[in-house]
Amino acid sequence: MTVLTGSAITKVFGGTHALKGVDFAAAPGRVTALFGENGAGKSTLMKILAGIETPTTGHIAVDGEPVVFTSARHAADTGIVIIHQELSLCANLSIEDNLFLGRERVTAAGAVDRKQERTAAAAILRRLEEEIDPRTLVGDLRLGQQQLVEIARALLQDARVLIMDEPTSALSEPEVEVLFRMIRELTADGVAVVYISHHLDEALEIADDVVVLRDGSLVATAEADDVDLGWIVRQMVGRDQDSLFPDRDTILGDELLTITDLVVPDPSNSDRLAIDGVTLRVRAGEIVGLYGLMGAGRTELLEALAGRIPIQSGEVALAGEVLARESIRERIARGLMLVPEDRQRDGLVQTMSVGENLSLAGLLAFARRVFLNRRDEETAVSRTITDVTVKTSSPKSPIGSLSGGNQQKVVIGKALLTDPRVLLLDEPSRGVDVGAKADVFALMAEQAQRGLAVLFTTSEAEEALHIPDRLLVLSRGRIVGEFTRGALTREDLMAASGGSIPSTKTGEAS
Amino acid sequence: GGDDSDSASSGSSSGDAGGLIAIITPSPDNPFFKAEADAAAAKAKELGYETSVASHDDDPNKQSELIDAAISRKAKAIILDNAGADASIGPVTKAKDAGIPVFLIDREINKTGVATAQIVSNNAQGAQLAAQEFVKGMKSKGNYVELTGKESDTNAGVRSKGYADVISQYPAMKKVASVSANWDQQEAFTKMETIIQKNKDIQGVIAGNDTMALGAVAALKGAGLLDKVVVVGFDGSPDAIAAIKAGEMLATALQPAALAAEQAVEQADATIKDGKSGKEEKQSIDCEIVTKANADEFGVFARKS
Amino acid sequence: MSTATTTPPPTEERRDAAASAAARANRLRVLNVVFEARAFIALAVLIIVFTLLSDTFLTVTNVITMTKHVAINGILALGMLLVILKGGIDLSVGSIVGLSGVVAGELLGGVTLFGVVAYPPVWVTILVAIAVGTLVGAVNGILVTRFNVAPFIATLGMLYVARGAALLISDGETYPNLGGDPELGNTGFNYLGGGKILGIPVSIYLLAILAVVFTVLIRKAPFGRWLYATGGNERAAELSGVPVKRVKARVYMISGACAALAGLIIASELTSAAPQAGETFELNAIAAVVIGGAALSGGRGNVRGTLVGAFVIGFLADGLVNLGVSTFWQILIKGAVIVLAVMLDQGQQRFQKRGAAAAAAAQTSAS
Amino acid sequence: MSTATTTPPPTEERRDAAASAAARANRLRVLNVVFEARAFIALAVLIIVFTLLSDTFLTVTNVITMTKHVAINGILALGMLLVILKGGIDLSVGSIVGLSGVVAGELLGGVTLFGVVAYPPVWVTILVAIAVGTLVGAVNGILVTRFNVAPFIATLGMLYVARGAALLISDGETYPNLGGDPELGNTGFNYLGGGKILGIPVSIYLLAILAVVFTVLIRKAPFGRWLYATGGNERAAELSGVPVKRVKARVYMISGACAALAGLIIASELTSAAPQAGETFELNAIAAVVIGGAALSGGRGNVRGTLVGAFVIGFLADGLVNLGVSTFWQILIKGAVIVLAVMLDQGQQRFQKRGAAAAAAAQTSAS
Ligand SMILES: Nc1ncnc2c1ncn2[C@@H]1O[C@H](COP(=O)(O)OP(=O)(O)OP(=O)(O)O)[C@@H](O)[C@H]1O
Ligand SMILES: Nc1ncnc2c1ncn2[C@@H]1O[C@H](COP(=O)(O)OP(=O)(O)OP(=O)(O)O)[C@@H](O)[C@H]1O
Ligand SMILES: [Mg+2]
Ligand SMILES: [Mg+2]
Repeated sequence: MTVLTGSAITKVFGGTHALKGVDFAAAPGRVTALFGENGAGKSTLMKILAGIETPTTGHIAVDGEPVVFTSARHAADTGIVIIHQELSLCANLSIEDNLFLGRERVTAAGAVDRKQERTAAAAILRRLEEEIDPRTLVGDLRLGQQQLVEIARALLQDARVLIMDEPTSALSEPEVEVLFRMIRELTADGVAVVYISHHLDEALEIADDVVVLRDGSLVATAEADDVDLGWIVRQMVGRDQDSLFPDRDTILGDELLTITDLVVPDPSNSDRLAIDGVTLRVRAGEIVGLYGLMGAGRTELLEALAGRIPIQSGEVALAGEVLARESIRERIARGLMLVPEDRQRDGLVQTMSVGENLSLAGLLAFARRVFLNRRDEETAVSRTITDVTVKTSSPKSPIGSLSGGNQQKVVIGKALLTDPRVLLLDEPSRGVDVGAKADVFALMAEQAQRGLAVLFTTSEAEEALHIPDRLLVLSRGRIVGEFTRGALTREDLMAASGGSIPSTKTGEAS
Repeated sequence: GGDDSDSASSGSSSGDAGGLIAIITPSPDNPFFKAEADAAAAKAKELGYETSVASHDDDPNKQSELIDAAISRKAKAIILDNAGADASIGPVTKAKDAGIPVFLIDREINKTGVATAQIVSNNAQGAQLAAQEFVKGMKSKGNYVELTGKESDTNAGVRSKGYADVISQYPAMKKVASVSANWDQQEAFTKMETIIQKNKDIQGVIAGNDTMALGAVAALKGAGLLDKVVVVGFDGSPDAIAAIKAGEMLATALQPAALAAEQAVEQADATIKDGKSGKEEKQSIDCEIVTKANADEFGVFARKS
Repeated sequence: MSTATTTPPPTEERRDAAASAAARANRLRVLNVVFEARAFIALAVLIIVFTLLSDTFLTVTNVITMTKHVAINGILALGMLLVILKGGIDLSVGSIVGLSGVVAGELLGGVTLFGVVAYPPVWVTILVAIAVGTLVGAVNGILVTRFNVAPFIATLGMLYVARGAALLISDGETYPNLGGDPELGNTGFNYLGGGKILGIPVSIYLLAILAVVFTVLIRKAPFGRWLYATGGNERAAELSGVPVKRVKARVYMISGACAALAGLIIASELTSAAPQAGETFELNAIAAVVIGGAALSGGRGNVRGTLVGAFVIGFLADGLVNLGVSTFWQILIKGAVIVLAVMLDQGQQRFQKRGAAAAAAAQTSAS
Repeated sequence: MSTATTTPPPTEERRDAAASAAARANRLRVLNVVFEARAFIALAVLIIVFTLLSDTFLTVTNVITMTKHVAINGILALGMLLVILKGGIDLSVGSIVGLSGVVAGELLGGVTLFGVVAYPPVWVTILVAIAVGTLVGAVNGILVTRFNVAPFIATLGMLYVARGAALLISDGETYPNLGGDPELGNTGFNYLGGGKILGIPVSIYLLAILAVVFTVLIRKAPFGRWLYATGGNERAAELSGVPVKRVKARVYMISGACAALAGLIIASELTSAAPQAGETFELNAIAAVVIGGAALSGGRGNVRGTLVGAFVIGFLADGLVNLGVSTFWQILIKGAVIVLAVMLDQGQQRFQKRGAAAAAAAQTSAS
C-alpha cells in the first residue's frame, strides 16, 4: 500500500523544534502534495525521509521494513530520490557531469563512459524540452535551467519514491507544464511522488493526496478532490486567511523614479542586451509591477537601477536628480534600495545575527561621529522586527535559524531601515508561503501609503493581476504592455508576455 | 643536538649544580654548529655545569629572545655563536648588563668590551690557506667558479675576500661565475649544474663552505667533469674530509670548532669562579688545511688527539 | 517575536517558542564564550605544565620578558586578524618586517639630498617606515580588489618583492648601531624596543593600545560591521551598500602598517636592522589568529581570541627554551600544539551544539 | 537568444536554443584552451627574453638540465594540484621532502633488527620512504576530514611535525654517500636522480609518467569528476553520493607520496640526505599550480597548466642564474612574475568571455 512511511518523526535543531512527531506515508502511483508555511518543517521532513538528516526520534520504513538511512546515497540506493529546495549543483561542472555525478556510468576499463552519458543526458533534456548542449557549464545556465538540470538528475535515477521540494520556484509556466506531464508518466509507472510548492493552486492541480504541516506537526490529510485552496490555506495558517490581495486606495504623489530609454548589456554575456530601451516612471505612493518570463531581464533592470550592473545608455533619475555613476551605497543614501532576488546569495550574511543583518544597510544612521550608537541600533532593529513581523526568538539569533519567509522579511526590513524613497523588490514572494506573502504585500502597500514608490517583479500571474496599481510586461528587455489594475485578464497577460498558453487552473478564481 | 639538551632539560629543573651555562648556536642541523654545541656542552658537563642548548636560526630577533630566556633563567654564562656582527651587539650588551658574561665563538661582533671573549677561528687566514691550495691544485691557471654563502652573513664576505686576496695574484686564473648558494647543498647543486651549462670550460670550484662544495661535487660528477675540476671548501666537515679521502675534493680549511668551544667554556668556568677569564677578549684560532695527504689526522672539526 | 501568523492553541505555542528561544539565546552566549575559552584552555594548560616543570617560568620578570616577545607576533596577528576576518590572508607581513627595519636603518644613517646629508629625526623615520609598510599593504589591496588576484597569491608575490627590496636597499648588509647620535639629533630610536614605563617594555604598551583600538574599531565602528559582513557574504554586503573594495584595501594597508611597526620594534630592540629579519613570521601570525578561533573563510574571529593565540605561540616557544628542550623537539611540538589547539576548538563547538540540542529537547518534553 | 525557455513559436525557439547551446559549448572549449594559454604566454615570454639575453639558455643540454630541475617542483606541484582542485592546500610537502630523504638515508645506512644490522635493498628503501610520505599525507587527511581542521592549519602543523621528525631521526646530521655498497647489495639509489635513459635524466621520465597518470585519473576516472565536484560545491557533491571524505583524504595522501618521491630524487642526486632539505618548497609548488590556471577556491585547474606553471618557476630561476643576476634581484623578480602571471590570467579570462560571447552572437544571427 505505502512504499515509504515515517512514524512519530521529531527533529530538533539546537533550539528549534522543526518536527514534533509527524507520521507521513507515500503511496505508489500517487502524488502526495505537502503544504505548510515557511518553517513548517516540510524540507526537514523530506530530508529525513531521504536520509540527509537523521531524525532526533522516530522510525522510517520502506515496504513495511524498518530502515535506518546512513547517508543520502543509502536512501537513493533504496530508491528514494529527492530534488532539493535549494539547488545542489556544481557550477564548475558541465550538465552531463552533474547529471551523473556520484553514479557514473563506467566502461569495462573503469573509466567514465562519456559517450553513453552524453546520449543519456541529451535524451533526458529532450524529454524536458530543454535542448541544451550537455557539455554546457551549469554555471552558465539561468536559475530556471539549473532547476531543470536538478529535475533531470532525479529523473535519471529510477526512483520508487521521488520527492520534489519546491521544484518549480524558478520555472516558467510552460516548463511547469512539461514537469507535470513527466510526473504523470512516473505515477503511471507506479512511482510515489511527494510534491512541495508554495504555488498552492499548482500543487493542488497535480496532487492526489494532500498533507498539511503546521509548526512541525501534521494538522490535516485529505484526498485532493475533496478540498480546495481555501481549506488548505485555513489548515496551513490555522485561521481564515484574509484575502491575499487587500484592496487599497492609492494617493499618488510626485514622480520619484524616472527611467528614460534605458539600455543595459547582459553582464553574463556582454553583447546580448538584457534591457533594450526601457522607459518608465514611478510616482510616490504607487506600486508598479514588472511581469515577465524567465530571462525577460527584470533582474537586470532592477540591478541596473540599484547600481549593481553598469548601464550602456539612457537616464535614471531619482526625484528629478539624475543618477549617473553613483555607487550602490550612494544610491542607497539617496533613497533607492533593492531587495534582491536570491536572498541566500545576495540578501543575507549567514555569519551574522538577525539584528546585524537588519541594520547592515542603514548602519551609518546609527553612527555618532565615528562610533555606532548601540541603543539607537537596537531600538530601530526591534522596531523593524515587529513592523515586518519577523518570527525570531531574539535579534541575536543566527539568521540561518529562520525559515525562508522570515529570512525574506529580514531582507525587506533591512531595506526599510535605510528609509528609502524608492523601493525595488525582485521576486519578493519567491519561495515564500501564503502567510508570509500576505505580510510582504501588506508591507508593500503600507510603504506605498507612507509615500514610497514601489517597483517589484513577479513571475506569478495572480500577483501581477492584483498587487500593482500599474503593471508593466517585460519581454526580451522591452516593455511590451502596460495595464492598470483590474483592467486586464490573465489571458491578456500571457499574450503580452509572449509567454505561454494560459493554464486552466481551478484555484484561479480567488 | 638532541641528546645533550634532553638530559640538560631534565637537569635544569633539578636544582643548582655548578649553575647553568647557556649554549646558543645558529642551527643544529649543520654539522659545524652541531660539533660546536656538542663540544661546549660536553666540556661544561665535565666541569659540573648544567647546560641548555638552543639555536637562533640566524634570526637576530630569536637570538635576542634566547638571551632573554638565559637571563631570566639566571644563567652563569652564555656561549654564543651569534646571528650577525651588528645585530648581536644589543643582546650581548643586555646579557652583560644582567651580569652574565658572554663568550662568543666562531663569529665576531663589531664591538669590543661587551663580550668577555671573542674566540673565532681565523676565517681570513683559513680562506687564504684554502685559496693557496686551490691555486696549487689548478696549477695557477684556468677558469673557476666561486660559490658564496648567504649574502647577509659576515663570514661569507670574509672568506670570499680571503679567497680573492690570494687568487687575484695569479692573472692566469679567471673567475667565470660567482653565485650565492646560501650555504645550501641542493641549491649549490642546482646552481652549479646551471653554470656548467653556461660554461663547461671550468677547472676549479671554490666554495664558502663544505656543504656547498659537496653540492658542486655532486653536480660535477653528474656532468662527468669531476676528474677535470678541483673543488675546495671551508669548515672541514667530516663529509668533506671523506670526500677528500675519496679524491672528490681537493682540500678544505678546517675550523677547530670543538677547540674554540671548549676554550670558551674553560674561560667561562674561570670567569665564574674567579671573576676573570685570564685571556684578552679577541682570540683567534688558526684554521688548518686538510688535504688527501693529512686527511687521516682529523676527526670531527678537530685534530685527532 | 510576533507569532501572529500561526496556530492555536497560542498558549502552548508561545511557551514552546519562548523555551526554544531561551535555549537558542543561551546557546549563543555559551558559544561566544567558548570561542575564546578554547584558546584560553590551551594557554592555561601550557602555563600549568611549564610552571610545574620549571621554577623560572612563572616569575614576574620572565612573564614580562615573554610578553615582550609575544608583543611582536601579537601586533602582526592583530593586523592579520582583520585580513582574515575579511576572508583574505597576508603572507607578506614577514617581509614587511624586514623591509621597514631596513628603511629605518637607511634613514637613521642619513639621507643625502642635493649633496648634503640630512639626518631625519626619529619620529620622521618611524612614520616613513610605517608608511612604506602601508604602501606594500596598499599594493596587496590593489592586486586583490582591482585585479582580482587571490589574496594568497598576491601576498605571496609581495612576500618575495618586499624581501627582495629589503635586500637590495641594504645590499644584504645589516644596519649597525641605530642608537643615533646626539649631535645629529636622531637619538631615541632604541626607546621603541628598549624603553620601559613602570618597568614594563614599551612594546607591550603598543600591543595593548593596538588591541584596544582594534577592539573598538571592530566592535563600535561601522567599519567593523562592514568587515564581518564582507567576510561573511561579499555579494550581500555590496548590495547593502558596504564599500567592499575599500574595506578590503584598508585591511591590507592596516596589516602592512602593523608589520612595519613590528619591524621597527625589532630593529629598535637590536639597535640594528637586518634585511632578512621576519622570515616566516607570517606563519606564526596566522597560527595565532586561527588558534584564537577565527575562521580562514572569513567573518568569524575577534581580538581577544587572537591575543590569546599569540600568547599560546609565544609562551610555548619561550617555555620550551626555558626547559632547554632541543630545537628539534621544539619544532615538532609547535606543530602538534597548533593542530591540537584548533582541534580542541572543533571538538568543543560540536560538543557545545549537542549540549544545547539536548537541553532544548529536554525543555520540549517538559512543556 | 533570450527565449531559450518559452514555448511558442516552437520552431524559432528550438533553433534559438540550439544556437545558444552550440555557442556556449564552443565558448567552453575556447576557455579551456585559454586556461593554459595564459601560462603558456608567460612561459613563452620568459624563454624569448632569456634566449635574447643569453646564448647558452636555449641549448639542448641546458633545456634538459633545467627540465631536470623543474621535475622536482613539477612532481610536488602535481600532488598539490589535486589538493587545490579539492579546495584545500598542502603546506607540509616541503617538510615531507626532507623527511623522506632522511628515512631513505636511515635505511640505506642499515637497520638494526635483533642486534643484527640488515641492509634493505634500494626498492624497499624507496617504498618505505614513499609510504612514510603517504602516511604524513594521511594524517593531514584525517585532520581535515575527521576533525574539520582547516587544511591550511592542519598542513601547517604537519609542516612543523614532519620537519621536527626529520631532524630528530637524523639528529640534524646529513646522511653522506648514499651510493650504497655492492657487498651489502644496496647499490643503485643514485640512479633515481643521477641515471639517464637515452641521455635524459630519470627524474624527467618520472615527471612525465606522473603527468600522464594524473591526467588519466582526472579526466577518465570517476575519482576525477568527484574531485572537481568536491572542490566546486562540496555540499552538492555529498548530496549526490560522492564519497567526499574519501576523496579529500586521498588527495592529501597522493600529495604526500609525490613529496616523498621528490625528496628521494633530491637525496639521490646529491647521494646524501639532509634533514633540512625542501624548506619553502611548498610555496613554489603552490605558485606553479596557480600560475597554471588553478583556482585556490577549488574546482578549477588541470595537469597541463600546472606543468607549464612549474616550467615558468623553474626556467625563471635557472635563467636568472644563467644571466648572473644577483640573488636579491632574483627574489624580487620571482615575486613580480608570480603576480604578473596570475594577473595575466584574470585579464585574459575577462577578455576571453567577451570574445566567446561575440562568437556566440555571430552564430545566432547567422542561423
Ligand atoms: N540546519 C538547521 N539548523 C537550525 N534550524 C533549522 C535547520 N534547518 C531547518 N531549521 C528550522 O527548522 C524549521 C523547519 O525548517 P524547514 O526548512 O523544514 O521549513 P520549510 O517548511 O521547508 O520552510 P520553507 O517553505 O521556507 O522551505 C524552521 O524553523 C527552520 O528554521
Ligand atoms: N536566453 C538566455 N540565454 C542566455 N542567458 C540568459 C537568457 N535568458 C536570461 N539569461 C540570463 O540569465 C540570468 C537570469 O535572468 P533572469 O531569468 O533572472 O531574468 P529575469 O527577468 O529577472 O527572470 P527572473 O527574475 O524570473 O529570473 C540573467 O543574467 C540573464 O542575462
Ligand atoms: Mg523548505
Ligand atoms: Mg530575476
